[in-house]
Amino acid sequence: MMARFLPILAVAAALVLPLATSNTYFHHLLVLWMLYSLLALSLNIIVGYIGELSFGHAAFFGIGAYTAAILGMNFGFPGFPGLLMAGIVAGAFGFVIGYVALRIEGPQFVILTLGFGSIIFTTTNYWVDLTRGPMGISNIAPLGVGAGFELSSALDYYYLSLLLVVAFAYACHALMLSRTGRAFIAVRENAQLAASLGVDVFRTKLLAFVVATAVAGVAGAIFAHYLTVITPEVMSLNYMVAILIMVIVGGRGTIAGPILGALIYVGLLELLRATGALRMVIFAALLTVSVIFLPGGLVSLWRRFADRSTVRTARQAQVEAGE
Amino acid sequence: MTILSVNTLTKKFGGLTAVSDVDFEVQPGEILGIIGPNGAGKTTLFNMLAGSMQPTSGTVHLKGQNITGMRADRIARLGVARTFQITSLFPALSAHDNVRAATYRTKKTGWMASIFRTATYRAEEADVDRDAMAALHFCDLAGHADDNAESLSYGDQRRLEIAIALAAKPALLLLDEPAAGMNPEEGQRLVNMIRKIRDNGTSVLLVEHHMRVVMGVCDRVVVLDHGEKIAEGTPAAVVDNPDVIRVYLGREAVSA
Amino acid sequence: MLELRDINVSYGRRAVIHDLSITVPDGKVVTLVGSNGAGKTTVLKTISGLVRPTSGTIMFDGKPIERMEPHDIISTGVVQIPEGRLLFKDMSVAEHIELGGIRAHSGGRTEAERLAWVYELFPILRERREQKAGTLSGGQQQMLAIARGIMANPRCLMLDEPSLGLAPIMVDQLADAIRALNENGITILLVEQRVDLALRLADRGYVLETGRIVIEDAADSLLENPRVKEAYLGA
Amino acid sequence: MELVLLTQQIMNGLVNGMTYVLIATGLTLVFGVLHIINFAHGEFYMLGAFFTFFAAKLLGLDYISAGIVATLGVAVLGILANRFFFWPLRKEHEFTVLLSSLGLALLLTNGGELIFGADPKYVASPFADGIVPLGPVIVTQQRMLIFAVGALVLVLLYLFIQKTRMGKMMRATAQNPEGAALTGVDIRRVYTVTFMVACGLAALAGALVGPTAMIFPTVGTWAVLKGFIVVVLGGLGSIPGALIGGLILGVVEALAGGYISMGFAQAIGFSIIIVVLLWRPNGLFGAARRA
Amino acid sequence: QEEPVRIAAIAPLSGPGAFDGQLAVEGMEAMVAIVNENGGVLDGRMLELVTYDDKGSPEEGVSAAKRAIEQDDVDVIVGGWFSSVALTMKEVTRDRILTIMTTSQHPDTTREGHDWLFRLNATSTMMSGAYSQFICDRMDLESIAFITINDDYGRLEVENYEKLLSECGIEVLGNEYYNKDDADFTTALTKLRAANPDAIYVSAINTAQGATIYRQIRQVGYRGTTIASAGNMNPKLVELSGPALEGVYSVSLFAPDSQDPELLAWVAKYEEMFDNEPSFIGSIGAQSIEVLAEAIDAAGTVRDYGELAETIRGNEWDTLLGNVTFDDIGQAEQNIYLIQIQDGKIASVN
Ligand SMILES: Nc1ncnc2c1ncn2[C@@H]1O[C@H](COP(=O)(O)OP(=O)(O)OP(=O)(O)O)[C@@H](O)[C@H]1O
Ligand SMILES: Nc1ncnc2c1ncn2[C@@H]1O[C@H](COP(=O)(O)OP(=O)(O)OP(=O)(O)O)[C@@H](O)[C@H]1O
Ligand SMILES: [Mg+2]
Ligand SMILES: [Mg+2]
Repeated sequence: MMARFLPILAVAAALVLPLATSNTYFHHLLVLWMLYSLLALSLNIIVGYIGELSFGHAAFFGIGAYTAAILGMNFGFPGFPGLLMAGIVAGAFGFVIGYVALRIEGPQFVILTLGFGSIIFTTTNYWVDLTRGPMGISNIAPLGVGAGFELSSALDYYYLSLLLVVAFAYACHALMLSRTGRAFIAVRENAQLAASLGVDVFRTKLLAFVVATAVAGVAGAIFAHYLTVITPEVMSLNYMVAILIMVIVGGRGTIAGPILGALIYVGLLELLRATGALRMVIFAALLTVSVIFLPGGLVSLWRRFADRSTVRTARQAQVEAGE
Repeated sequence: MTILSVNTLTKKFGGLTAVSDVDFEVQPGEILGIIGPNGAGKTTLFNMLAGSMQPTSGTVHLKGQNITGMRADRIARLGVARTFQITSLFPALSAHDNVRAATYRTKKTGWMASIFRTATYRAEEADVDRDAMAALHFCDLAGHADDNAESLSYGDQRRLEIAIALAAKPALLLLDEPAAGMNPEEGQRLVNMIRKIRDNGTSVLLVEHHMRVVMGVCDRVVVLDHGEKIAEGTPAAVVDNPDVIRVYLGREAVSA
Repeated sequence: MLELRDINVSYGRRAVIHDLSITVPDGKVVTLVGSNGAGKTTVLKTISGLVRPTSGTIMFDGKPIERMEPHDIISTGVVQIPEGRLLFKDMSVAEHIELGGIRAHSGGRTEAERLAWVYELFPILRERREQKAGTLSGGQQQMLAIARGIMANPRCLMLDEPSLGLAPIMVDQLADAIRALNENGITILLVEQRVDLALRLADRGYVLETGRIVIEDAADSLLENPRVKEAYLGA
Repeated sequence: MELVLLTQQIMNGLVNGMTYVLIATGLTLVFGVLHIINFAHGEFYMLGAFFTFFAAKLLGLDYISAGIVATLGVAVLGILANRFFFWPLRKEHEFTVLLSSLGLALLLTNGGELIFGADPKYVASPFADGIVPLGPVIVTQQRMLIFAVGALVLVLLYLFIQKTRMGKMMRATAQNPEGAALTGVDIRRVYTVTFMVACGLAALAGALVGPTAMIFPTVGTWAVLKGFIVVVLGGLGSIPGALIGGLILGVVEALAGGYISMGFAQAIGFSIIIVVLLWRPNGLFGAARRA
Repeated sequence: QEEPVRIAAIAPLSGPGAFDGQLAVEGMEAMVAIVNENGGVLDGRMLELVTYDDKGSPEEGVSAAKRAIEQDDVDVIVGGWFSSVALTMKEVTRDRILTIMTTSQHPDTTREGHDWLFRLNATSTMMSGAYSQFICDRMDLESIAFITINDDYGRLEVENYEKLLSECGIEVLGNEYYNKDDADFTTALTKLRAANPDAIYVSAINTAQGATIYRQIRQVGYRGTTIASAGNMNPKLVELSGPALEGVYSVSLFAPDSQDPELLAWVAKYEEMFDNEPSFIGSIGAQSIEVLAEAIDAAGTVRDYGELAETIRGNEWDTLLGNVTFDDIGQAEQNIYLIQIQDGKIASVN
């Protein structure tokens, strides 16, 4: 029962949360949280649902960001259609890369996606005419439609990204209760058996990959408009690792997990600023401790508690599977 | 019309010919047994029929359509379901979810419909749940519906595999040693189950070493040895065949 | 002598074996009968140390073994041939047989004798020495699993459904092999779904239902026991 | 002249390739044997280099003894790392283990920064600047040393895994831990030995490669990436694969750097992987993945 | 006790730029200590340095600057080690807070004219003017080749020097770019050596990469002249590079053998507080604090950024590196010294 109202409560809380303070830095952190949530949820489709570990996801975030920035700067492309284009371009890259990489699985897939990510990173660094190279693109216009309406404050971006997170989270939830979602899980759990039941394993994976990369692209586009700068750094190894941390520490294969993971990532690093030089050491220590003691991610804490009080329905088990 | 027709099917692994020029047919509503000593090529044959292995030569036709060398998922969508000799399940999912996944082939609605919770979607999901529960009941697993597949005992896992194959509502069912891990009493129940499956219109191809099951349920039996078909006929005729006794049955021919 | 006293086992919060006591006297064949999910495999895994009992003791040769690690238990001569074979897919037949001997306890047959005996029992294994286990047929894999167990020079051999996947003619040979092992002084604890066969091989039998021993008797009496007949022999 | 340059670049590629091979051997061991993608491997490489530096500086050892001390020291750390980061997770999903190794990598990098200082250091080796002329082509003594030790280590490791009982126990554990336990393999010891050897190898690589460049706490990231490319290129767990993969990568990078641009060398390394994997999904020498 | 004046120092404190960021912050800390010992600013307000790690990443730099302004409400910002970080950070600080960029050399950092933005380091264009003059006049070269970091800074360097050096008749025989995470340069250097230039110009900001390149230049058998890029010489680099750097020239704002009393005081303080040797990076960090402290006193305000900026622009500042003035767009004009490595020490050359 509780579990049904929880998402609604969470959304309500997210709506009023920024009103608690007028501290714009807090709002900035909230925006990062939401954008990373969107990004982590998208990666979760690959990592959590079809069960392949894609290392290069940051590249698609970057592709989306650069698409929006370049369209806006060079072609005067308006903001919101630009978001759509960012999704399409990132998804198209996802299609091509997925088409090649998804024929391979396991550790090789991990390295392959890392490789594609690195190639895109290097290309962005060197294709100076298009991307301005390592110094990136700055002065990106804020999101808007003409002069009439423009997202100007962090709050605006927060609500926009919150809207997208909620919509996408719901879509993921619905997905997992659908035939397509069952095919995803079947592929993750046992591809050979899935094929023997009529699931086209490759197409299923490709579908997941394209959706995930397209959404990452949209997240990247908003990120670019919001920060007004974008550099190849967002595609670097640091970001690749960061997204994985969010998904796995939060709880892969769940919906709350990646959102929680993004919160931990943004929030913990912020809280640890006070520790100065120890910051990253403590962060890494907490990270490993959490992985060792909560291998199923932070959401498994909730499940431990919930398991005692409720009987898990088969349906829940499916959504949560992968712990 | 013939459900399955296999012509001069051959599979070689390097120098080893695992299946050699095998021919046979399966008629609608028929239960065909395939027996033969260990390593005779039965599983290899199954793998070729189901598309998980490419034949070296020969053809396979399903309801008149050539499916030789087709991918496993496409063959499955044409109505072939199988179980695996080495248990193959979705280990981390509940028994119920294992079976629900098997309804993939017969359902249509996509992700979009689930987002908008259309009426078709809801109706279909109800079907999925019902079909899945029915398959579990059929295989005596209703009590384990919420248990993870990997936590089931070996025998229960074997039955879950059958439930999965059943939930796919196949026209042709390939069972690879379904009675392995069952005692004679349980084997008897399996015989009844397979009969019921056939009565619902499914043709069955059965690989099995439990002769009681083979004798109890098969209409016809094909015997393989070293990849070659050495006998074919009614169960009664086959168990009296001296070659079959020599290479396969041994003393048990008498005790069975 | 292998003796289990008041053993309880759970998986997580789920108790599957309750106050179970079994005795396997030296040189005898004892069988454990029960339907799917009764807990037979769990009992064997508990003896080999893969699963820890929540309470109770397991004595072998008068020494408690229930807290020992699996590889140390094997060194005492208690060896399990697992259900589902658990082979090393990419390793050759010969390597399996070699690995089987790594914890062989001393005494009895020498390694070379055991090797010769194994190849005599299952000639196909000698033929396929260099083949990878993963590409063997189901029945060949079962033979390899048994061979690997024998190489450990067991004093007490536990077989979990050894006939699984074997052709009838091989089942006969297996029965002969089990008898031969027993005649060589190896104590046997047999779990077998072919209950008729198991009871014909065994001296004593235990019937296990949902984790509890419900009947214990001489094997030939069990064969005639109406309850056993109805529930397990399908007659 | 052109030919000399080409030969020199190929030579550069081969010696660099052997560097990669050295880094990759330990990775392929853990990766192939225990199916663990150990992202912290590069950090053990880093520790190997730093331990060599400090053993020389604080204990006053010469380069070779310092390298040996570092190798042994890091091997012991490998045992500890296994005890706390990998052994407890042996039954968990591979992604969880991967993240644990990423966490360990972060911990070691940042901990290293804190303890060793952020300033770059130089592992002094008497062979670093000495040049060996091979006809018109030149190589430093240090790189010759890397080549020789690399080749030796490979042969020894190959023999260890294929021929020794421990090696076979490792492979058995990789393929079926429960089956291995029932065969009498002490799984825990297998884990311990695997990590000990792998981390020792990483440290050895650090001690040898250290003097060819500066060392700093983040140097492991570079190492682990190169290592992974090599491991996947050659085939998981395959020692000959690591050799061929490493040399190919080295030579291709050198040629790409020499004839296109050094900036693209890394991207070209990854491109080779993509091409090779599409042609052979399990790498040049890889066996099929466990089912 | 009055509220301290809080200065945000934003620099890479972890990751590949960590060492250089550390040097900069240490230089600032030493100067803060000196100012505070002399009674602080504005009649008794102490200076307080609040450090932020930008990890060398522009995106992190933005977050750090936002935090400094919006959360921690600092009074001024100093920092900006990597040009790319500086370039993005200035979008956040624009018209919100007074910022003094220290080391970033890219001209664009100040080009767009933010009223409250200053930059101390000479732009690479300014440096290259002075340096190429010297190279042309005194080094007697006929040809040269470059090895350059692939970023905006490196690209600009190549552009400048190719033009300036060709103008005085030195032939440019090649240029090789490398990435900021590369650790081996032998292939690129082999290629340059094969072109057989009289000199190789090394453009490297990162100390570790610089030292590796200098050593490897010799290891590939190149025996010609090495030229170190402007503004990147520091004692650590000299120590790490060993004999490979002996006799090599560079230019710097920091003359290590200067007898300026302020410099001596700072060097003494630095050596007392930290283990590293005083360096150019440290000294320019210190200079940013010094200019700020003096300007705050002169303007009589911290928070009136318009006033403070006017004061900085309108005066000449006597600092540890000599006299400094700022032009309309906030770019500092100060002495550039020619230096050379002699006997393992950085020495100035006349
Ligand atoms: N991938 C493979 N590579 C090489 N040989 C193989 C491969 N797969 C099967 N074989 C061999 O082919 C023969 C037939 O194997 P198959 O599994 O079809 O036998 P089976 O009739 O199913 O036997 P069982 O009753 O024991 O299951 C065996 O000798 C087996 O070793
Ligand atoms: N890993 C596990 N986690 C949770 N429950 C388990 C696990 N393994 C077995 N069980 C449960 O323990 C009970 C006993 O299982 P066990 O495998 O011992 O049965 P068995 O008698 O060997 O059956 P079978 O004849 O089918 O092999 C079953 O109810 C099973 O579902
Ligand atoms: Mg078979
Ligand atoms: Mg069992």
